[in-house]
Amino acid sequence: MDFNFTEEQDMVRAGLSRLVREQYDWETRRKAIASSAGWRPEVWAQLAELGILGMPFSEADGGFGGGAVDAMVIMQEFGKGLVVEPFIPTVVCAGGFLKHGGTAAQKEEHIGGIVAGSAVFAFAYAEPRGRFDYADLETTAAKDGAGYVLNGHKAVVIGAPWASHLIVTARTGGARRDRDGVSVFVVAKDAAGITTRDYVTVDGRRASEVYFENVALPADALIGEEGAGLALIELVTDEAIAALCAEACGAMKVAHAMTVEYSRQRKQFGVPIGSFQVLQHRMVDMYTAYEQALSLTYLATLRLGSDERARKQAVSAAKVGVGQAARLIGQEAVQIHGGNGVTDEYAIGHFFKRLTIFDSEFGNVDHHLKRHVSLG
Amino acid sequence: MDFNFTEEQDMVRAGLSRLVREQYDWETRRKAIASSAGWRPEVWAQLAELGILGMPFSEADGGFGGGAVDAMVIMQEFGKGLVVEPFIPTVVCAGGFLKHGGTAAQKEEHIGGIVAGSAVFAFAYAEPRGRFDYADLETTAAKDGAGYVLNGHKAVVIGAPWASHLIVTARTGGARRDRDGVSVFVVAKDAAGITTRDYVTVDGRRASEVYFENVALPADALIGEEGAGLALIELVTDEAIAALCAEACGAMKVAHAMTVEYSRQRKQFGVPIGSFQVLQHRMVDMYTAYEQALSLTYLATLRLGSDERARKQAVSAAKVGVGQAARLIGQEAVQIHGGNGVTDEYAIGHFFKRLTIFDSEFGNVDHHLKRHVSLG
Amino acid sequence: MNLEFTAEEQAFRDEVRAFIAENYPKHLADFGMREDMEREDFLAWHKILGKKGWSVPAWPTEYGGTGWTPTQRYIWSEENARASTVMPLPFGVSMVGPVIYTFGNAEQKAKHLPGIVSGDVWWCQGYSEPGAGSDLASLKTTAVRDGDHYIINGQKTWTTLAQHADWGFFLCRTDPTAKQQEGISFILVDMKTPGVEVKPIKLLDGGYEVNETWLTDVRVPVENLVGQENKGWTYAKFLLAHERSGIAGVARSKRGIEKLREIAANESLDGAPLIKDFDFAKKVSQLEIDLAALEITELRTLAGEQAGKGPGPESSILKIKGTEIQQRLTELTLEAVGTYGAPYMGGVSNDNGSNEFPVGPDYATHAAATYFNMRKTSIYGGSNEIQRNIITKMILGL
Amino acid sequence: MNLEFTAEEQAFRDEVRAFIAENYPKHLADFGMREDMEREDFLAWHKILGKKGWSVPAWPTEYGGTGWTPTQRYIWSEENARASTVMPLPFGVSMVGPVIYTFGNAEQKAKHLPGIVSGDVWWCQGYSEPGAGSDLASLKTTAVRDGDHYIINGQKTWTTLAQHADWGFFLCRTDPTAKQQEGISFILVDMKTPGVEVKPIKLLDGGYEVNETWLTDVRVPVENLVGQENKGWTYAKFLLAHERSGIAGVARSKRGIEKLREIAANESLDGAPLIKDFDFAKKVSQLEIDLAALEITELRTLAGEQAGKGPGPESSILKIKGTEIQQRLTELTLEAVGTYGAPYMGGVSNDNGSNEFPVGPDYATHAAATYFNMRKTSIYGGSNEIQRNIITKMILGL
Repeated sequence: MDFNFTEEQDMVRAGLSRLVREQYDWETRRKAIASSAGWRPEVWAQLAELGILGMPFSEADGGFGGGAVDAMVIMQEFGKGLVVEPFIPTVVCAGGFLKHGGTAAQKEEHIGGIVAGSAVFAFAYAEPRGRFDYADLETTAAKDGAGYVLNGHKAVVIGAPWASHLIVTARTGGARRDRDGVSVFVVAKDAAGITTRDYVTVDGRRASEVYFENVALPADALIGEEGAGLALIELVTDEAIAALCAEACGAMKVAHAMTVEYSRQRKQFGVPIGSFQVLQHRMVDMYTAYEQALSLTYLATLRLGSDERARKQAVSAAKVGVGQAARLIGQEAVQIHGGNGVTDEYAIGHFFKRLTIFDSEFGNVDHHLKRHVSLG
Repeated sequence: MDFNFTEEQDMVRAGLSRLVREQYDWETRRKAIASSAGWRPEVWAQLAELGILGMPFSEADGGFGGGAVDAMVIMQEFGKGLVVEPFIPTVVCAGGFLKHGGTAAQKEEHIGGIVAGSAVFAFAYAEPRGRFDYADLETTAAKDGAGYVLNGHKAVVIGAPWASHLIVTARTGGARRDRDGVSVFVVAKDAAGITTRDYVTVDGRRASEVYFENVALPADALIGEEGAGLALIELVTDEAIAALCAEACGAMKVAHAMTVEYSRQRKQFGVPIGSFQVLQHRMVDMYTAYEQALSLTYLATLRLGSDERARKQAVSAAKVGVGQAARLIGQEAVQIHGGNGVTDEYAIGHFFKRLTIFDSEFGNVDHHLKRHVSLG
Repeated sequence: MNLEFTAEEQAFRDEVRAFIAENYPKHLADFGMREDMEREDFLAWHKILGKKGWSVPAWPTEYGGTGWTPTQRYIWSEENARASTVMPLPFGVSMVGPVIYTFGNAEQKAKHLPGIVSGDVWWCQGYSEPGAGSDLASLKTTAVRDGDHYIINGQKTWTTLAQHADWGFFLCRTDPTAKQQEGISFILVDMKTPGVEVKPIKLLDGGYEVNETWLTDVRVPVENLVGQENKGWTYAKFLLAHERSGIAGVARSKRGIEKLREIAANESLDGAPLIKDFDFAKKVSQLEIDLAALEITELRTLAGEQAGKGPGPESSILKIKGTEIQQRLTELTLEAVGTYGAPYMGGVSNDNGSNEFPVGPDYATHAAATYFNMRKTSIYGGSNEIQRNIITKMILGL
Repeated sequence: MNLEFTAEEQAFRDEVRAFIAENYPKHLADFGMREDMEREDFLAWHKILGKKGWSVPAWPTEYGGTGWTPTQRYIWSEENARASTVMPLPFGVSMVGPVIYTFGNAEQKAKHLPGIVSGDVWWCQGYSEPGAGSDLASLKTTAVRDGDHYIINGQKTWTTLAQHADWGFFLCRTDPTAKQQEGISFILVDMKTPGVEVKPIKLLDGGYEVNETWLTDVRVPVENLVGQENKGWTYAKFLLAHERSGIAGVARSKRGIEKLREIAANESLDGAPLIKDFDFAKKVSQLEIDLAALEITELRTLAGEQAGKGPGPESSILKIKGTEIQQRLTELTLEAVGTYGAPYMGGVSNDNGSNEFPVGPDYATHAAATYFNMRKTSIYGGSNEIQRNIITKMILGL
């Protein structure tokens, strides 16, 4: 057992920490998310330059040989600045599908673009009535000669407005909610028959409703085996959850620190509110929740390579524990900030909103507690 | 709508309050529960004399024409003193079965004894593997001529060591856990074939394991209709739950008051611990929980005569809310009492123990939350 | 003791229900968030009730109150919640009105009460100041006597819906040498007076329901002082206790739970309606149980008030539990809508597309914003921490 | 960063597991509550470990420590919990031992450490006093110098298992004029010295594991003073931090959850095993999740210690979360046993019958008593409120 980071990981953390501090300050972020683009492509290019986008790929695939721990380090730092750029959809999700399910040709075609920052992905899996079940699909990919024809509607596809490519899940067989018959495809977003409706999300990101109308997919758009995509989706989304938990940990750490600092500055009844024991103990409980959440994030990250049951248990444990901590810390941070906590002006409200939406991504607390029980 | 007590109810409360204060003080109670009898028959006789045991019976049945609200007032006062005498098994349960299901002859035979204090009842419904399901019965009453033969084992029958009579639930038909086929019987505890094993309970009461071996029951031992007893049991146990909630409210009120008083007296770091804001707010939360529990107890009590669904909803709501409050108040009271809270010497630990066992009587929080959902 | 309505009460309920059905403006039925509303939308029902004589039920009858029993007032709330009406705002009806009829002089009563009853005059509240929050007594806004006027200078914040207000009631320091809670006065200000400036504050849900209000050399006639100079703290506390007693919001939360059940019946989980999921249904049941408890607690408090006790520190319980329930309700509603909680429906424009019409089902549109918005309820009106301090002192006696 | 054991660590685990299997006393396997145990039962495994050289793993090797890595110590705890061994008591091993080898002189080390290592000497702790609780600094017991002796007078309470103790370590006030935390000394007392009197305290579970200890003119040689006179508070704090780091009890709670699962597999609900009830299973899962988090938190703390940081304020988290989990575990166990949680298995006799042999299943016997007993864990060792005060000050810097 070893809880140390490598020297390289420490360097990545320090570098990103500096980048977020110096180039992703609060006002800059505020302008970026209100701009028509809604993100900062120049930051994305810089991340490519720094090697961040290639970190978790093997050297053979054109990356830098990192792994899940590196993704964790990266996402923690992004979480601290509420960075909106789509590292998880592009590097963790699309990268994950390519790494675990892609053919040599698919890797060849896409990973280089991801590493270089030229290919940006979004992961279109959710559907209007599917909730958190990856197999509850109304989107279909019907066999058509060697290829497929894709039809359907994907909901709240995070980062899609910025994406050049989409990873899409669709049913190639079986009935709705069957484990079998789910397949995964990669498709250029400008393919004929794809339309999107873009919008802002409450936590300051961008997303789209994506509609597929008779989109022709070549045979090599299929990632992994036809109809056997669910296990692959579960693996990749578990990796995404671990990264997402790391992001939430970064956000919680800052939200807690901001709250403690606010309590030191803000006076009421002639003394700093941080001198009230009730608020002190609540900030201690926030701190404890953060530390426990961080531990579960480590556990999930380090178990991603374990056998399926151990991996799922650890990932669900993390999504539950981090989700509960995110709720506690977000709500308490706002409460302790008082009236200022519910304004748009103070940063804390934005951390609260991001930590709120976190719970609904890739399954909420209830969903993962159920999954944990089912593995018991 | 009316939230006032009648003058008579106020008098009953005042009288019992005095009785508990003057004759059921802590040292007297401690000796009584450690004695071989384990209760105070002389107090029981006094309750009969005061008319308390006859309060909820109609005048036609030899009682004083009171109802559920009267039982609530009585049990609140008993709860304040952790009175162990079996008012609920005798008056609420046995009394309830007789009132709602008894023939004129059965009422004639038994109610007089209850009112006079000469007949003491226990309610034998729980079984070793039945948990909170009144229909999950292994005890059987097989038809035998005009009567029945009773066989089985009833678990943790509260007050049985003191009882002259038992109300027993048994299966007269159907399969284990069927709603149909459950019947209710009244039987003298000294009937041939009944053996008991008596013991002390952790909350200072007495209970028995009761074994029935070919106990011959006459036809008129049956209360209500053969095989249709479950609805009657649900009605009577709902009445018992309302009374039990009232008892818990009495106990919580005292536990809270003791804790506030302790916090005023007890000094740490040179000041009363009641001056620490963290403890203040926790005592406020205890107070709030108590008030909410009391409201739910009112609601349950006042809904006992409503239609079945409204009655069950209100009773389950009360058992859930009072159970949660009992847990919070019991645990916090001990915690705020510190080391003294976990000693046998201080009264608070005994309130905590009673409030703990309360949850497991007639279905715990989970059980009643489920029932509430099922009525949704 | 009983929970049944008498025949008279049942008749009253039928009367109220019929009146609402016949008179409530159709275009405001089941209205969503307040920030979408125009000034006239807020006032429409109020004005109708004013004409009917039902706009200020809790007031003494001599000033326009209805003389209803607590049970009738309970029925009134229930029926309005049932119909999701836009009720009269509290600033006039529940706050300044009771202060004026209790502590004001005859002229003030004659001048100000009718406009509150009729709904013609919109009031706002100038209590909080930047940097003060729940610590009202530390306020810095000053009112200096200058002949038959006060000159008011200072800054107020969290002035709810002041953008629509005709009049405001302000706490001002009239004796700068007095200690904390002394030397404060309760003064009525015409919001059109020169020097009054209202600036909107954007909240984290994207809406603008509160403001900062600057007062710069605002000249106010001395007859706008309510009660005695330097005794404003007494009136302020009276008002806060009144404010709290309405804050439980039981009937509204009941209606909110109904809506939540409708949403959860539409959403699906594992191929079945979400409301059939035991886990989710249990949370709804728990909320209903806590709300049922609060309802009885409020009725007990009302019964106590009827028996001659004014709204006491018990109302702090109503504030704490009422707001906790409202917050859990909105949180659970956001949870129910699932993925479609994320799209933002505020006014931010986006070159690439939309936010112009709802994404996902209608009921999901405001779920996140409402949840975010309702975080305020445990902060305003004396934060829930302040309420616990009040109970500590007034009820526990510590 | 990784969670895998190296080949060496796996070999170590096998060695430990084999050693326990071969050497752990059979009659103490899966032992229930401590109060049933005799002195020799408490010490049996300790003595075996003492001979093996494994009784004080965390100590420096020169005094008998094993020099194990944190991972090895983790494996050691895991394996002992797996076998439900009766581990050496903390009073010597984790409390006074580290104080003596850190602050004691050569004679003290030579005299006292071997007895702790071997398990021959039983220590008890004299910190708390009646009316003081977690406020250790307010203590009143005095030690007055009289030639080459101290004369100790005072009363200690909560002296755990002092009924078996050979020696005790006591905090005494040696400078009555000094402020609160100054003027306190750390003194070792032979419990057989005249004037030492131990009286059992009955706890709410019916057991007797703590005592009141009276000290009346107890003459103790000055060489029993550890470190410097009046500097005892430093050693006391050092000891408390050490005590906390072991208090998480992760491995034991893991075993407890396994037992809970076994019980819930035996109990039934609606005709199926209780563990198949989603509601109940969810509570078990939540406990496992919180415990998994705590396990990693503890391992991170241990890794930090290895990297040169002593047990710091982070150990307060281990105390808080560890005891919360232990309490919830025992509460859930009581819930699992259902109706049979009520019978009392203590020694109260009853003319009519029993309490002589178990009522209901064996596993139900101690469920209530254990739950009641474990309420102490959030009170002792510095209450959880005190731990939060420590984190407030030391980590949040408030």
